[in-house]
Amino acid sequence: MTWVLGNLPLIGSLTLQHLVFALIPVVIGLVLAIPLGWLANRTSFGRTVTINVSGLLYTIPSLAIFVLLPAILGTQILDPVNIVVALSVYTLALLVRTVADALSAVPPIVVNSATAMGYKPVRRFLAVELPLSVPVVLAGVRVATVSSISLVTVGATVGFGGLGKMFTDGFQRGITEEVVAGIVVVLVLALVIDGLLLALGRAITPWDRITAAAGRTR
Amino acid sequence: MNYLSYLFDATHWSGSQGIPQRLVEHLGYTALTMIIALVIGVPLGAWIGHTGRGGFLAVGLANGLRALPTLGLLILLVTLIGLGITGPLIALVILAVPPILAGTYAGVRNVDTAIVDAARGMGMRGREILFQVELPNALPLIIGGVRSSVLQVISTATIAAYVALGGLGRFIIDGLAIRDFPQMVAGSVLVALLAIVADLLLAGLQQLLVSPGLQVAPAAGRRRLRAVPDSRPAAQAA
Amino acid sequence: MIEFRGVTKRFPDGTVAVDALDLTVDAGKITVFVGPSGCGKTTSLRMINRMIDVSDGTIEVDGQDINSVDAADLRRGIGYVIQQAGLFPHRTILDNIATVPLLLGWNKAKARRRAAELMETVGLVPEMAKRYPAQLSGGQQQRVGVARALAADPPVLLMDEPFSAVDPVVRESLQEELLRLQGELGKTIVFVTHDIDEAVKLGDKVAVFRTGGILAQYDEPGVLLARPADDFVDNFVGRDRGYRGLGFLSSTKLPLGELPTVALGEPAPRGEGWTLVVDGERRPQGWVRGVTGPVGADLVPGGSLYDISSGSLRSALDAALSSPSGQGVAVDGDGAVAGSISADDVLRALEGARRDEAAA
Amino acid sequence: MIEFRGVTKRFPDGTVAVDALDLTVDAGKITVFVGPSGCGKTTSLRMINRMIDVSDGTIEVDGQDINSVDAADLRRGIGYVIQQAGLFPHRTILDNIATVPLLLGWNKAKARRRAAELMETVGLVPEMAKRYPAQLSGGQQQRVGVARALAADPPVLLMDEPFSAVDPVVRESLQEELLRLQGELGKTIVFVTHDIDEAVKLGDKVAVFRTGGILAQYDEPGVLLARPADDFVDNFVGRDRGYRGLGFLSSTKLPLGELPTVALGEPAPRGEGWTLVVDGERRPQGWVRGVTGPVGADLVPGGSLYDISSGSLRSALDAALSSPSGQGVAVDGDGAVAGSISADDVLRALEGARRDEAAA
Amino acid sequence: GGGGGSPLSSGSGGSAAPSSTIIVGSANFTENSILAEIYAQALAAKGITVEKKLSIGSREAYYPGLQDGSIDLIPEYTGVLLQYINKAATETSPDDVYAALQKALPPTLVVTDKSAAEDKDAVVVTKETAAKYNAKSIADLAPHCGQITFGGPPEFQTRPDGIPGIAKTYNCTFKDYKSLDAGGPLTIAALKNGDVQAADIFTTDASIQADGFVALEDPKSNFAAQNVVPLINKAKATDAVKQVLNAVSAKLTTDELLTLNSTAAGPTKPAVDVVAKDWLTKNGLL
Ligand SMILES: Nc1ncnc2c1ncn2[C@@H]1O[C@H](COP(=O)(O)OP(=O)(O)OP(=O)(O)O)[C@@H](O)[C@H]1O
Ligand SMILES: Nc1ncnc2c1ncn2[C@@H]1O[C@H](COP(=O)(O)OP(=O)(O)OP(=O)(O)O)[C@@H](O)[C@H]1O
Ligand SMILES: [Mg+2]
Ligand SMILES: [Mg+2]
Repeated sequence: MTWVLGNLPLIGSLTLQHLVFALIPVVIGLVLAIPLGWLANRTSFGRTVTINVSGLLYTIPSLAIFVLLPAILGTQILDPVNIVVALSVYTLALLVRTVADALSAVPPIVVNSATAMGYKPVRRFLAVELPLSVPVVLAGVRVATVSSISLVTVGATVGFGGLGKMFTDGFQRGITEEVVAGIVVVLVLALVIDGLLLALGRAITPWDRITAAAGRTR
Repeated sequence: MNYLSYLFDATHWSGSQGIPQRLVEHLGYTALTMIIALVIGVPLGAWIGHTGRGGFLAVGLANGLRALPTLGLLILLVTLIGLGITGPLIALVILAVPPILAGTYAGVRNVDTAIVDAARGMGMRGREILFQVELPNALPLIIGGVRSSVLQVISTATIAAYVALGGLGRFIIDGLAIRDFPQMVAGSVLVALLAIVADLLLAGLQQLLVSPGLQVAPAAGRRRLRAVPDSRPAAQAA
Repeated sequence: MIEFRGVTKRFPDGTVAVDALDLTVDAGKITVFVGPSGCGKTTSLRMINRMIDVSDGTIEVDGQDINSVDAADLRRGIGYVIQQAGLFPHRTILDNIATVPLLLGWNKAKARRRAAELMETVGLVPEMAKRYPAQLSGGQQQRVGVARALAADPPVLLMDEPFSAVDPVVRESLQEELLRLQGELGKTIVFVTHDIDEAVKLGDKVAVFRTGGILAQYDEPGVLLARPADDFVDNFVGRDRGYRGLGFLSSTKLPLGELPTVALGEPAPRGEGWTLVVDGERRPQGWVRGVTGPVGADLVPGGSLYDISSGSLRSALDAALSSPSGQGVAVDGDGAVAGSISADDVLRALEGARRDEAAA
Repeated sequence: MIEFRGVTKRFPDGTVAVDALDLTVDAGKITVFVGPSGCGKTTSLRMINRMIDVSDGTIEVDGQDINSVDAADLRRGIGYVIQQAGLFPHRTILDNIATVPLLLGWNKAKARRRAAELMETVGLVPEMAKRYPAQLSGGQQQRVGVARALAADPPVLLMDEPFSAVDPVVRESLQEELLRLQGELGKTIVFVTHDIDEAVKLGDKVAVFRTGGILAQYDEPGVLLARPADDFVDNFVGRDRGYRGLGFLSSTKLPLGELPTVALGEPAPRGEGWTLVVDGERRPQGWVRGVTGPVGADLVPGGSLYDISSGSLRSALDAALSSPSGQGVAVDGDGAVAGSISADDVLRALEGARRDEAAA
Repeated sequence: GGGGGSPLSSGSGGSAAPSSTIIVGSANFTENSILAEIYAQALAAKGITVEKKLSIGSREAYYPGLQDGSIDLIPEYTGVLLQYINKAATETSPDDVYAALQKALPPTLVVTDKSAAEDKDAVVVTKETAAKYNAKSIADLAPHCGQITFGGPPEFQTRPDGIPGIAKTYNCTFKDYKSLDAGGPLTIAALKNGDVQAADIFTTDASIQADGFVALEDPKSNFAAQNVVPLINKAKATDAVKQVLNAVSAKLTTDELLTLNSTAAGPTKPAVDVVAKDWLTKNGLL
């Protein structure tokens, strides 16, 4: 505990930095995933492409993508843009699929009846299909967020900030307490944000639990 | 072409630091991890799914473990246990178990209650229901979990190199230290290829193992997709 | 009025779902499309609101070619009700019903007022307004579906097997409700079902399709049962159709006979025959025979009742057949005993109706 | 024989699903449990094979208390069929059917031979053996469900709304099939439905439950229709029960009349009356009246036919009511014309039956 | 630049941070981080805006960053830096190396005054190994190299004064090479548990004392003089900045460096900025 108590400001600033690195990509990824997921859901070709490309992106080790990106983007080596772009790509890859799946799981009968009532496609997408896919998409966002929080730590091995520094520094200097503290903070951070997302989801989809419960009893 | 130069240099294809050696090491870590993870994840998931007890635990555990930063864990374990394969192996197993556990649990849990009811009504006992009905029907989700687990382990085994182990991660860590891009590209490409090949093999295995009856599209309506903690590419945890 | 003129639907895979259909749906009436599975009922229906495009021929709604209007606008003016209601699971009942008014640009308060009004019309209690569809039974969901289709007061209503997912008892009450509503509203309704009973019960006219989207017969239900155009229709309308056909013959000319009655609590009449026990308002309670002392206990339950105010030969015959005494009980609109009917009289009336028809 | 003795089921949440049920299910007969939703039919059924535990009272199957046997063993000796069949999606049709024999330890070849045999019994072509449930229609799946339950030749069969998920036409053919099968096999069958028509059609005896798991009436279907025990049952059996009740009165005493016939292609008879047109095997083709020249075209479709070999008063009456001539066509087992019947004669027969019963 | 194919070696010269700010970087080992903290805090004390990006990695990783403006200032070591820039360099004495370095640097970079503090790479073995081969210097070990697995950071394998240098200067080719870290916990653990028999560890490392390792002498000067020196972007090297850095260099000695390292490795594991601050205060530089 002594190390932790003596270094609270450091932990605080690393946490803040960590959050920025971890969360901005989730937002970017989600914003891009919605139109792409919609597109992917429209044709079977689109789906195939999406599934394969996102699967492929996942196989690239995060460590590699962090250091290879400057070469691809022409950014500076320690530019935080690299980590943000890298994690955005991962998030996007995960969420495009989720969005496509979620949209395809919207009961066709509901979409159909919306069309029959005179909804035009864009309004129908925004008022019916998108809200109905929120529960599934949100589940994906939760996974993406937790992963993102965990992945940022890898950046520390290449000199990016964030809580991963506590691992590398603690390791370098043999401060076990710092490593443990880092793990705990990352874990707590992930679980807290996951909990917040869960609560958010419940708040914006009041119908979902009711519908789910009804589905089980039938 | 330039970026791939390392891969196509014959001198990198032999010796104790050559590509074949690293590939074998990487495969070894992956295989060892998966065997342990399967032995833990499948029975546990099946038991929880079958009895319905501890479902909260399964989901919570899967989520919680997913939030554990593998790098931190790896470092902590190496600090505590010392150098060697044990630390990284534990870290990788912890990474590999959640998708398998969640997949098995969800697979068993999601078997249509009417089918389980029918099985019971025909006089099947608990074990018979589990082995003859629940597990065969859960197989697609179980293998789904295994596939996502394998992907993550192959990808994450690279950071074993950070604590002085071998594997394809060596090319990335060593390349990084001397800013040798072709070497890092070589490592990344090999990892990606390995992952793709492994995934294809598992997809083939899935075709073989899963009953054709579960692969034909059901006559009526798509099943509603629930927001269960999914077991598909649950992102790398590295 | 809806006019199909030489309408054909050919799907890209070559299936001809509807073949050169000529048909006029009367305004203000219920027209039922019926036929075996895959005969093109749904396709015919969905071409009306352009959910499916016509391959050949034209469809006119109230004299206007449906292709001359924007599809979304056309649909906003046509109510559409489908099986399992197709309600929006993420919106409350009230908001589900208010959907089309809001699409048409009504303000929120007005749309909701209208929705609340409609909930009453279709027989849903106001407490349900804030619930979600999943919290309703199948039958209630169907009511919401109907209310939603009626919200913007469209002149035309398309209903595709709206009641087929609910159980028989609820189904019957939904059918009654629809007939009552239609009595008030007088919409032009096209109703699809594969159940001939439902078709015969609801339709002012019934169109029987055969596989391949060919119209086999288009007639009033009574005619359909009495004179099926061919073997296909004959087979399709099935057994019991003689009896069911009686439902379309009016019973106004049926003579009522005398019926021995005794009020509850009074002494039982002597003799061998059956006596009907009635209450203070002369409503039938059961039958007695050969008992002594005041009647009250030991009543033999009666059969079905024949309501002279709304009756057909069918209910008259059933009343006679189901009565333990062989005398059917005829009641008036208030349920009071009006007299007796005999099965023989029903048969005479049927013969009369046959003769009239042959003469016509 | 299955005996319920004072059986009560109280669920942990306090719901009393079945209340002090005393009931004897006859061996070798079909007993139907019917009643509104939630009245405890399923619960009563599932207590028999111990899928649900009895709270109070005892159930005996063939004189043996079900609690004296191991639950799984008990179930292996009782066939169980549920709605939507509950087939194993991962097994072929053949293997689905062979499930219980294999559980009982039969060798694989024998179990499969038995399964193939049963596929034929329930009317499934051998090509389906290698298919999976998802490749079958709902009706075919139900047949597999029945075959599976029959596989180990259990003396008792429990069926919980087995046909309620299929469409009316298929449903009817499944019902016929079940009756045919039962004719051959003579199982003790308990059948749950909420459809009174199905109950009356299939049951040797029908138990009507009311909400709260209380037995309202337990009788043969004819008795149920003719003499409902109380208003609840009266209401539940519904309208048309007089007519439907005729289905349980034998028509053997019904006199057959003469019927003027003419063979296809022969010159039409003169005169005003209706003449029935028959083919070479004297099977009815339609009616003619007032035509000249050889008969062939312009036949008026006939009504439903009355089969004297298996007929009841119900089909006899409907034949008379639905015939354009007013004369119902009676045919023999081969479909050849046997004579005519009139509605009046049916009414006489009904009266006779009433009198016999009153005398008894 | 580093490995031949790097797209960054051609200098992608991105835009630098606001000209008034100095971005201080460090390599990924503790001593370097302390030194970076010392520079940063000393500069900040004189009112110069600084930003810190510590523990970036090896020279190969951060050096391109100095060129593209990701960082402006980093603590360096004269000998290795010289060899990094000019593989053919042969100078070994502190002043020669410093002079050569100044000439070799690209026009965008400068070094300010070197300090007296030296921290060299050294071939380090355990006491037992030293005793077994009776080795005091690398030359003594040379005949036995074939039985020895050497451990060090990945970059040591390719650096001119690394494995190639040892091989050339002492005719010593090791049996195998194990990539570890820059004299960090991996290296020390590997040396301790026998995974490697010799390792690259810095002369100022506290563990040499603590774990009883033996740093072999380097009689043929394979490792050039390694004076700590600030390497800085020329555009940022204003007189005020140079003055601060020179003041720091003036106070730094090898002993001071040892003290700094052992303080940081001490039981309380103080944060590097605290270690730096204490030292600056003690030396009146704040
Ligand atoms: N999109 C389509 N592409 C190809 N064929 C189609 C399509 N939609 C319907 N069909 C075919 O057109 C025919 C008529 O279909 P339709 O849905 O109108 O039948 P239906 O009478 O409503 O049947 P059901 O009672 O089963 O609802 C069927 O043979 C069907 O398979
Ligand atoms: N596990 C349970 N816990 C509590 N109550 C239950 C349970 N299972 C059934 N019930 C209740 O017991 C009553 C009888 O249920 P049961 O399923 O036997 O009805 P049913 O007659 O089969 O109805 P349906 O026609 O809808 O199938 C119902 O009120 C039901 O809600
Ligand atoms: Mg249809
Ligand atoms: Mg039930």
